[in-house]
Order: sequence, then structure tokens, then C-alpha cells
Amino acid sequence: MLGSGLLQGLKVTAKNLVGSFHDPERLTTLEYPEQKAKLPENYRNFPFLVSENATDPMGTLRCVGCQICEKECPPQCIYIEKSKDKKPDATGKMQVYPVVFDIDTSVCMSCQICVEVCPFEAIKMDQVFEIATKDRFTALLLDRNQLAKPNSYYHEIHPTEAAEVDARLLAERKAAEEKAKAAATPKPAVAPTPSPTATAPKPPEAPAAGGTPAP
Amino acid sequence: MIGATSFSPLLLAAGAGADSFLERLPLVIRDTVAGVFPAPLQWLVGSTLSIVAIVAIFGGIFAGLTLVERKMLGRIQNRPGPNRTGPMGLLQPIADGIKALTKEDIVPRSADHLLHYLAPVALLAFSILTFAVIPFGRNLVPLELDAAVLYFFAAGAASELAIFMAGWASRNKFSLLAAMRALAQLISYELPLLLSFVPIIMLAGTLSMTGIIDAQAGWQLGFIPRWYIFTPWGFAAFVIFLIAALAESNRSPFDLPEAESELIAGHLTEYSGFKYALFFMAEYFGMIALSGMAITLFLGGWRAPLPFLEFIPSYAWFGAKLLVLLLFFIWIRGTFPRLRIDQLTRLAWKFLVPLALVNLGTAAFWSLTSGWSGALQLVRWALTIAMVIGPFVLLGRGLSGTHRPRTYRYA
Amino acid sequence: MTIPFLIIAFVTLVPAAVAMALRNLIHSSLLLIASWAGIAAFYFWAGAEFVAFAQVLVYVGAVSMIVLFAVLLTRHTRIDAGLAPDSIGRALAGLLAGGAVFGVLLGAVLSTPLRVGAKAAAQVPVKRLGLELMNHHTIALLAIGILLTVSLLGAVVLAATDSKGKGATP
Amino acid sequence: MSGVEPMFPSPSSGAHVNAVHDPFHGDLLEVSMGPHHPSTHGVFRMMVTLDGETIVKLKPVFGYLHRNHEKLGENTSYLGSMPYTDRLDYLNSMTNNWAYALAVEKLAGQPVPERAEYLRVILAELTRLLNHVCLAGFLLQDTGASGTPLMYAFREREKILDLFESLSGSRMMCNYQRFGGCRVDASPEWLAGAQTITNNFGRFLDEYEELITGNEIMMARTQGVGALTPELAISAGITGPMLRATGVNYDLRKVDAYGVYSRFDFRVPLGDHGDTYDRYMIRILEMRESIKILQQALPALPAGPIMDPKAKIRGFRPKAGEAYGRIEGPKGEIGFYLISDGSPNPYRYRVRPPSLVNLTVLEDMCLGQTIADAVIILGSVDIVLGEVDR
Amino acid sequence: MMETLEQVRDRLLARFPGGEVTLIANPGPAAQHSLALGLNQAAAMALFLRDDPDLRLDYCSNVTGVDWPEKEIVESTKVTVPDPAGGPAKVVEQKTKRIQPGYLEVVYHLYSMALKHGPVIVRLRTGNRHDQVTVPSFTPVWRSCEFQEREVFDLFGVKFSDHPDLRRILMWDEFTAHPMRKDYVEPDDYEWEPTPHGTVLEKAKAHYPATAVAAPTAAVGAAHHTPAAAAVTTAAPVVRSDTGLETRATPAPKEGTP
Repeated sequence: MLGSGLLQGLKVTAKNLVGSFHDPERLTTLEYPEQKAKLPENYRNFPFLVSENATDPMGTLRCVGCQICEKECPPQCIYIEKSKDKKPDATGKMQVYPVVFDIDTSVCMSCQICVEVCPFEAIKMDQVFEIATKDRFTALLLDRNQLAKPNSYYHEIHPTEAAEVDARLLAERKAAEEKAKAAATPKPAVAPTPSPTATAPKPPEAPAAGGTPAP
Repeated sequence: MIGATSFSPLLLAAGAGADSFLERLPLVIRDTVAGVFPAPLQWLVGSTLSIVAIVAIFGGIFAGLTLVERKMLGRIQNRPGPNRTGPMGLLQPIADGIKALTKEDIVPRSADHLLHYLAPVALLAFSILTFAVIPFGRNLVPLELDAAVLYFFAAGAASELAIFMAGWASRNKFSLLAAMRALAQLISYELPLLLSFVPIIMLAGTLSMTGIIDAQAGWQLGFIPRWYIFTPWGFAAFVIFLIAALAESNRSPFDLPEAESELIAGHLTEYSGFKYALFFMAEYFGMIALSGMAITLFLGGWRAPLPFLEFIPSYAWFGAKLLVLLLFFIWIRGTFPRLRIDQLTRLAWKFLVPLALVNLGTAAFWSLTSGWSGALQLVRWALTIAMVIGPFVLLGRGLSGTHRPRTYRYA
Repeated sequence: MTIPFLIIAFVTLVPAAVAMALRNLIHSSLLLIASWAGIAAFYFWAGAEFVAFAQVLVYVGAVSMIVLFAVLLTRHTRIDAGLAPDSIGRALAGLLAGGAVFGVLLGAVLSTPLRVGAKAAAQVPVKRLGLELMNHHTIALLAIGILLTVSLLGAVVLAATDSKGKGATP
Repeated sequence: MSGVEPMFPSPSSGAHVNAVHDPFHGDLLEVSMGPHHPSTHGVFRMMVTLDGETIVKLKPVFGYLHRNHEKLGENTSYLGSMPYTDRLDYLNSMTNNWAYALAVEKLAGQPVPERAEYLRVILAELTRLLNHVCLAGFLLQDTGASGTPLMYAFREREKILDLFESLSGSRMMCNYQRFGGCRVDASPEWLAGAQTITNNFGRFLDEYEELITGNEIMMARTQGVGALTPELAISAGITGPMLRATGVNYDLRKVDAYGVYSRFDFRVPLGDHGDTYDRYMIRILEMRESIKILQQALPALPAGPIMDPKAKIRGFRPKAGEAYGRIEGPKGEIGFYLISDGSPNPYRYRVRPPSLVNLTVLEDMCLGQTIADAVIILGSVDIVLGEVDR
Repeated sequence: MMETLEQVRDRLLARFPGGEVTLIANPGPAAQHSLALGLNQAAAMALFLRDDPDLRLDYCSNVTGVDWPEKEIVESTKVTVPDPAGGPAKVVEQKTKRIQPGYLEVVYHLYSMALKHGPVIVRLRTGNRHDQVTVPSFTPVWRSCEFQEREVFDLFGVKFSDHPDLRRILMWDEFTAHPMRKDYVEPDDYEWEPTPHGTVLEKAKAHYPATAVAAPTAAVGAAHHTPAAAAVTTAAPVVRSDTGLETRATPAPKEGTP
């Protein structure tokens, strides 16, 4: 019959109209400023630099300025200048640190390749998305101080991932300690003792010496 | 609302609740206001009072309607609709009004300035003129005309002129295309609109609105009101009238003149600011007027549907029926896609006009056989229903042609 | 001669005159439609409501569309055809023709016995109008009906052949 | 050069005609629809020459979103181009990633573990659901239904996008596949979420079909509009649902049987008339087939690594050579043709865009139709300008 | 299923004695070898590939342009040089420098929808990279090449004879260069982005006269920058002031554009 398809259509819209008053499935709007959406744990926005603790962020940056992320970043939005001198990092090993570490958030597309290629777990993806500014140039160029956030914050936003990273760092520091202890003890005994074959750590490895990461 | 010049006492005695205080309220207001002025001016004051009342009340209904439409469309689409301005979005119409007023009114340099300015004014004028004859309540008949129905459609017919002026004056390709489409659509739907209520004139025997409403007085079998919609030919005429009314007021399946997806905003492309709001208001006034007409012709005007509900004042019934019809218009807008211009005109000429003509025959048969009673009554009903359904199915098959949901093979 | 009659006469005649003078065809056709509305107002003033509504419905509603379409289909919406230089002969011919028509009209108006000052015509209800038409003037009514249907069918046939005649798309 | 007589000449070649007075039709009106037009799905322009309402000539003009994606590919490493493939057809980032990963794996002969193959099939079918739901919504929006079908479609699409966000971190820019596997493993909660969404999707489709498919106005507006013959479709290289709507049985998931598609049984719907209604219905039926695949793949997801242990993230240098990898994307065959000369950057990085090739026959379909049909025909071709302009 | 590429080449040679068909090996693991067709009979050969009952390659999936610029190939060949003093023949490395002439190449990937078999890859090579750049168009044979060949013409500059509508498809018509060629130099006055690396900054500074940099016009309020970031971007907003934008050299409109 000619009108039957039209009547079916009217029935569906009527069902949705009535449904929107009682069935949550049929009223899906989230009124943003009052109700905030619960972000999934893997959500990623712009990167941030991980520092061991919150008290002295610049001092305990994990980043050693190896510039791997600068080379690998597709839109080339990271800019690093290394320091001339060295300073002890979390494990006591003397490491170079970045004097200038800029990320141009107007160019960065938060693709997290820098997180993937960073061997020191120094850069992670943040979950802050309310970062609109009026200034078009300098406010979008985040420098070292604006990027650094403590490891505790990292545990807040990515709990499971942070736990894995800390476990791995701890294991590596323990392995490096044994190697350092093993290398230190045989000095008095001349006979060369077979150095314990530590598992092949990741290439530029920082031997751990104390300084357990703040929980 | 009570400037009725020839105030016939017949009206007063008709309904039981006729003399309740609320019923006579409009008359009391008119007499008190007119009483202040000297005698010769009283008629003039009465008329201006009814004009002011119509424009105020229906301006308010227009504002409310824009909000109701957006909220109902929102709810159909699983979203709450405007709720930021005012408690439940109630101040949204005011916000829209202010926005329309403050928006810059851009007139393209190559436009025909005089016509560009006149188009919205003419369209709004003609659509407000049609409110002069609609009986809103027992004592709320603005103008008692003998040929009121003809006046209504005469005033409505000139709106095509205004839309053409808008389309032509904007000097814009899309507006020109839209003006051509609008003319084709309005002219081809004028015929089914007029033809659909001719049987009612035939049965009611008069062209005046109050006459038609009186013809629909009384109840069958105690509780079914004697409205024309409850007769088979009346229902068919009502459906044709609604489809044609949708097309006349450029509403949903027929909003071709301002089809967003093809002609951007059609003949309204070059309008902005308050002129655009005027076009918008004219469209809504047209829709309200046509629904008022449908109520008067088919749903018994301001009559109560059940005898024991007589105590509710008549204009409340008119408002309720108006609300139901307007919600139905919005419901249709939320559901159907748009027709193409040639399908639209084919629907008018090959489907609605023949159906309306056949409906004339059915109504004639219905009025001739009004004398039958008892068993013949059933035969009469059956025959009329057959005379309505038959052509509908035949013409329907011709119209839909090869359009049928298809089955698909799988590889 | 009451004031409303003068106003209506003014509303009818002036747009017609201005329409002739304008260059823009669309403007002049709209003014023509305005003068038709003036005629409808005249019927209203004379008390013949039914005829006034019919006039508005038919002329302002439908015939105006035909006029506008005719103007659109002929491509020049502005009269840009050069006017021939005005010579005495053409002016004389114009005056002569105008004078002759005016003479005939004036004669007809003066010869008919107008009862000036008669009381306003009674309000004729539409029902009596309808009965009058169907009893005494049925033949005329049916003739007009047939004429209109024939013209409608003619238009449909013309339109149909036109689309078939379009033949091969480019 | 021997002039070969073309079997399917392109209808009215040459630049667009300006409004001329045609003796038979009278004035032709040349209208430019776009690049700023409400229904061109992005920055796309159609120079349409009209006789009244029927279209006499239609020249698509695009290139407004051209970023020279392929030159970028040549100046960035293989891994660096992966996030850029999200921006090709920005509605289906997972299938773009998979096509690029497949091509690079073919170039370097890189094996992929079982679990990753299953994950890729699951995510590709979810993306197909996304894309077809989007099309169904936009097509109805073009025919004039004021937003209602589009909102129902987007309500379902959001659920799937939330799945992608909780897995890869971003709703539409997933950057999820790597050469030799996937980046993040799917947690059990994620799999449970995917299972419920797949089960409910069938109910949504039934309600959607009840609203649209039987609708007389929709049938009148789309049946017989923009018909395409199978021979022209094959010669013009049309792929995807648009091709299958003309009745040609060519679905890369069956033809190439890449990934682990050969382990699932699903059917390929075929149309008969190749018009807009068929293209719409084929996509609805393909959604039902994708649900069937998902319901087979989700429980059968094997345990194991999601990344081939020997796959290198940095310093990835495939041996010199070339490879062309292609998959059945929601819009058609999306392929990547890579020539490598042993350096970390590809020597030539070419994307085979289904949207651009499907546009070749836009003019053939639109000739003789009205301007309202041209809008729907463009909608049913389902183009995304990111992919057309690259 | 499908005959090997060698069989196809032999049948082509048999069918078109005048034409040249050479097999190009693909060293990579994908092992997708290709056929290079001579330009004189290419269109006829393509027709044969499409209509041959065994092949029926009726679907041209992908048309790609590749730019091979002049390359200096250094071959070190081991040559045994007899020692004039009669000693043992010494094996000496001889480096012969050879300039391989550059050419533009168009690669077609052909599939068969009827018989559902895999790619036959066909390559057409132009004479050189500047004047002999004409190649027979395959659009009359497969309609799918129409837009893709226009793109190769637009981005590489390969002219296709017999193409129905050879115009630029992505760039605007007045654009003269071919961006995908290896030796394409992008104009340095395009919309300038203050990327921190400043590589673009140096190029832009070199473009603008030194005076513009020295006297920082206050258009963008350069004064209040924090010193830390200033080192990198101070010059940026100055150069990027509104006047900077105006000097962007829009491509000069040619008289009498077609």
C-alpha cells in the first residue's frame, strides 16, 4: 500500500521521541562543562617530560638529550639543545641534560612516536585537552619548564602503563647494580672472574644506583 | 477579538456552556474597551483591538513554536534540544529575535533593492491577512464574512508573488532556481488544496466559517461528534488537505524552495538579519493559518469532542487542536526526506487532483443517500469507503511505479 | 463621490499609468498587478464581496504568474530597444487613436441612465448568487466550464508534445 | 601512436562550457556547486551546466586539500609516514594503517603473528561499520531528511569510536598498526566491550532499515538515479560497494584473501541496477556481513605476541625493491606502491585512492539527471577529500 | 592460474614483432617483476593485454609516476693488470664513472576482474626528463587511467598523447612547476610557519631584505616576548608581521590565461 513505508518511518521517530524521555540509550548527549566524559586510560594528547619527583623537576629530568625523538618526530616539532656539562641522573651516572627542550604544540599531532622510540622512558603522552590560548606564537611553543611533570602525575593518568615502566626501570637498575658491584669486587683479586652476563640491556643504559622512584 | 459587526444572537443559544463566564469573557472585554470611546468610533476600536490581539497572540505562538520545533526535533534525534538560554531553553525565541535584529542586513549590490525590500513585507502581509476569518472561539470570530473560505484562499494565493519577488530580486543563480521551483510547487498544490474542501462547502451549503462549524454540531450515537473527519470522504479530503497544506507552507517533504542540500537556502540565500526573520515568521504564520483552516473545516472548529467536556471554553479547544496539528507538522519534518521537483508536481497532478475530484463524487453520493437508515446505513458506509479506497490504490500503484524494496543476491 | 471611491480610483489608475512609463518590465508587471488589486478593492467598496475575492484569487494569484512567466521567457527584462526618433506624424496618429477611443467611451457613459445617488446595494448572500447562477444562467456557466477544461487539456497536450519533441539530449 | 578507439569515451571532455545560448535549449545556466557548498562532503567543486534543472555537463574540480602527501612520504622514514596515513581517508584510519603496513611488510618480507592478524581483521571490520554508517547518515542528509537518520548513525558510530580511543589512544587518528604487528594489545575488557557493541549493532540496523529502506520518498528519490553499467564500472576501475552494486563480484577479501580472511565465512552482496539505491543497500548488507565476521573473529582471537619479536622500530631499512600492497577498504581498493632503495626513507611512496578513481564516472552518472540528483549521486559515491587530494 | 611474466613477454613479442618488451626484475622479497613496453606500440599492446582471452586484464588499478634523475654510477670492476715487470698480475680496483641518463617512468598495475588474477605491472619510460616527455595514454583502453594520468602529468610533467582531457588535476592551472620531481625546489615565500628549528626561518630571512629584520615593526607587538624563547623566535613575529604577508609573491598571472 502506498503510504505504509512512510507510516513505518513515523513509528520509528515516535519511538525515539518517547524513548528519549526514559531510555538512556536514546538520549546520548553529554552536557560538557557540567558533565565531563571519563577519559579511557590509553587516551593521549600532547607529550610531557617525566621528572623523577615534583620537588626539583629540572634537576631530576629523565631526559638525557639523546635527540632520538627529535629525529624520529614526523612533523619535526621537537627542538633540543644539549648541555655542555654533565650532572648525575637518578642512578648516579653522569649524564648530559637538555638545556632547551621545546615542543611546538601548533605543529605536534600527538602521534606518540616520540614515546615509542624514547629508550629512557623520558617522554610520555599527557591527557590534558583544555589548552586553548589567545596568543598564536609563543604560548603554543612549550618549553622545558612547562613540559616537565612528576612521575607521580604519570601514575595518575596512565596507572597500568606507569606501573610496567617503573617495574622495568627497577629491574634494569638492579641488574646494573649487580654489574657495578661485580665490576667493583674483583678489583682486589687479580684473577679475572667471569663477569656476570647481564642480560643485554637496552643500548644506552644508565646503571641504577639507589634513588628508588617515588611511588 | 470580538469585532463581530452583525452579532447574531443565534450563536449564544447554541452550546450549553455558551453562557459560562469564560465564554463571554471576550465580549465583556470588548464592551468595556469600546465603551470608553464615543459611538461612531466603537466599531473602529473593536476592530483595532482584535487586530492587536491576533498579532500579539499569534506572534507569541510563533515564538513558542520555534522553540517547540527545535526541542521536539532534538528529542526525535536523541538530543535534548536548546536548554542553555533560560531554564528549559525558554528564552531561546527571545535570543533568536535579538540575534535577528542585531545581525547585519546585507543586500547584494546587484540586487533589485526595491523588490528585495518589498518581498518579505508582502509575504508577511498576505499571510497575516488570512487570520481575519478564522473563528478561534464561539465569540472570537474576527470578521464575519459570507464568503470567508474564498477570502482565506484569495489572501493565501498572493504569497507566490512574494516568493517570486524574493527569488528574482536577489540576482543569484540559486535564488532564481528556487523561485522557479517555488512557483511550480505553489501553483500545482493550490488546486488540490481548493478541491479538497469543495465537498464540505457542498454539504455545509455555505461558504461562511461559522456556517460550516454549525453544520458540524451535534453528536452521532451519543459520543461521536458529527465532524466531517469522521466520514470516509471527509477523512480522505482531510489527508489531501494536509498534504497540500504541507506543500503550500514549504514544509518538510516539500521544502524544495529552500532545500539546504541543493540550493543552499533557495530564495532566502541573499537575505540576512531581520528580513530573514520576517520570511521565517511568514512561513510559520502560513502554517498556523492553514492548520486553523483545517481545524475549522474538518475538526469542527472550536467544538468540544465529547458532550460532557462542553464546560471547557471553546477557544481552549481550538488551541488544543492547533497544537496537535502543529506537532504533527513537526513530526513529519523530523522523519521524511525531500521530494524532487518533478516527483512533487507529478504527485499533485496525477494523484491528489484526481483523488480530490473522485472525492467530490463520493461526497455527492454520501449527501444523496443521507436519507437511508438501519441496514442501508451500513451499505452506505461500505460503498463510500470503497469509493475512497479504490481510486487511492489504483492511482497509488500508478504513482509509485517500479519503486519497491529490492532483494539482493550473494556471491 | 465619497473619499474611499477616490482613493480606490487613484490606487487603480496611477500604478497602471506608471507601469507604462517604466523601463524595467518586471517592475511594470508588478505595478499592473497592483492596479488589478485596486479593481478588487473597488468591488469590495461596491459591496460585491464574492466578486472581489474571485478577482484577487484569479488575477492577483494566477494571471500575475502568467504575466511574469511571459516576461521571463522573453529575454529582455529591460527595454533596451532603441526608440525611433519622435516625428510629428507618429504623435498625431497617437492622439487621433486615443481621442477616438475616449469619444466612444464617453458616449456610452453619458447615454446610460445612471441613477446617481441610489442607496447601497443590498448584501447579496452567496447562496442566492449560486442559485441565481444555476437556474437562469446554467448554459453560460456550463459553456465557460467546458471552455476552461478544453484549454486546460490543450495546455497539457502542448506541454506533453514539447517534452517529447526535445528528443535527443545534447 | 595508433589512435585506439575508446570503448567508453569520457562524455564531454574539455574545460567547462560557459553559459552559451543553445539553439535547442535556450540559455544554459552554469552553476558552480562548491567548493564551499553544504553537501559536497568537503572542499569539492562541481562546475555544473544546467538546462533548466537537468544537467548538460558536469566537471569535478578538486585539489583544494592537496598537501602533497606523497612528497612528505619520501622525506620521512617508513615509521614516520604511519601517522600521516590516518589523515588520508580520515574516517577509516585503521584500514589506511593496515594497507600501508601490509605494503611495507610485503616490501620487507616481514612476518606477522597470529594475534595481530586477528586484531587487524577485527579493527578493519569495525572501521567498515563506521564508514558505512556514516554514508547511510550523510546520504539521507543529502536527500533532505533534516538530521534524524544522521543522528541515529552517529549515535552508533560514537560507540565504536570510543572503542578505538580506549585501544589506540585517539578516536580517529589511531596510528595503531606497525610493520610486523600492532602497537597495543587488546585487554579483555576491551574485547568484552567490542562483543556487546557488535551484538547490539544488528538491532540498530533493523530499526534504521525500518525508518529508511521502505520509505517511498527515499525509494522514489534514489531508485533509477545515477545508474552505472558493470562494463563501464570495470573499465573505469571502480572498486568497493559501488562496483558490487553494479553486480560485478570483486571483493579483495575473497580475491586476494589477505590477512586471515580465508578463515571466516561471509558472503559478498551484489546489486543488479547499480543505481544510488543499490549502492545504499549494498552498504547496509555489507554491514550485516561485517557483524558476522566480527562475531566469528572476536571469540577466536588467539593468545600470543602482538608484534613480531624481530621487527625493528627504528632504523628500519628494507632491501632495495618495490611492492604494491592493497586491501579492501570500506570505500574500495586502497593500495600503497612503495619503491625502496635501501635507505630509511622510501624512494617513491604512492597511495592508490579509491575515492579519486571512483570519481571518474561522476559525470557519466549525472548527465541527464537533475541538480537534486547530482547531490545524492555524489553522496552515494562516498568520497573523502583527504584521500582524493592527498 | 596465470601464466608467468616470461610467457606474457614472449607472446607479446610474437604478436608485435616491431615492439620491444623487456622484463625488469624486482630484487625485493615481494618479487613483483614488471614489463617495460616500447612507446611506439604501447597502446596496441595494452589493447592486447585487455582483450586476450587468457589474460583479460580489464582493470587498471593504479597508475604511478616515478622520477629517475641522472645518476652517477661508480662501478668498481676488478681488472687483472699484467705487471710490466713480469711479476704476478695484480688485481686492481678500477672505478669507472658512468652517468646513467635520467628518465620519467609511468607504472601501470593491471588486474583481471573476470579471471581474478594478480598484477601484471607495465612500465612506460620517457626519452629524457626535459623535452622528450610524451608517452601514449592508456585512457582509451582503461577509463580508470583518466584522472590518475592527469595527476602524473600534473605532478611529474609526463605528457600523455591521446588523453581526452589533459589538464592539471590537483594544482591550480597557472602553476608551472612539477612538485613531485626530485629536483623540485619549493618557493620559500609560501605561508610561513614559525617552526622552532628555524630552517624555514633562515630561508625566509634570506628572502626578506635585512632591513625588515633589523627594525622590528610593531605590527605583531614583538616587544613583550619572554627572553628564554626569544632566542629562537624573536625574529619570527617580526618577519611574520602583516607586511611580511603582503610581500608573499603570488604567482604572476600570465596574460591571456587559456
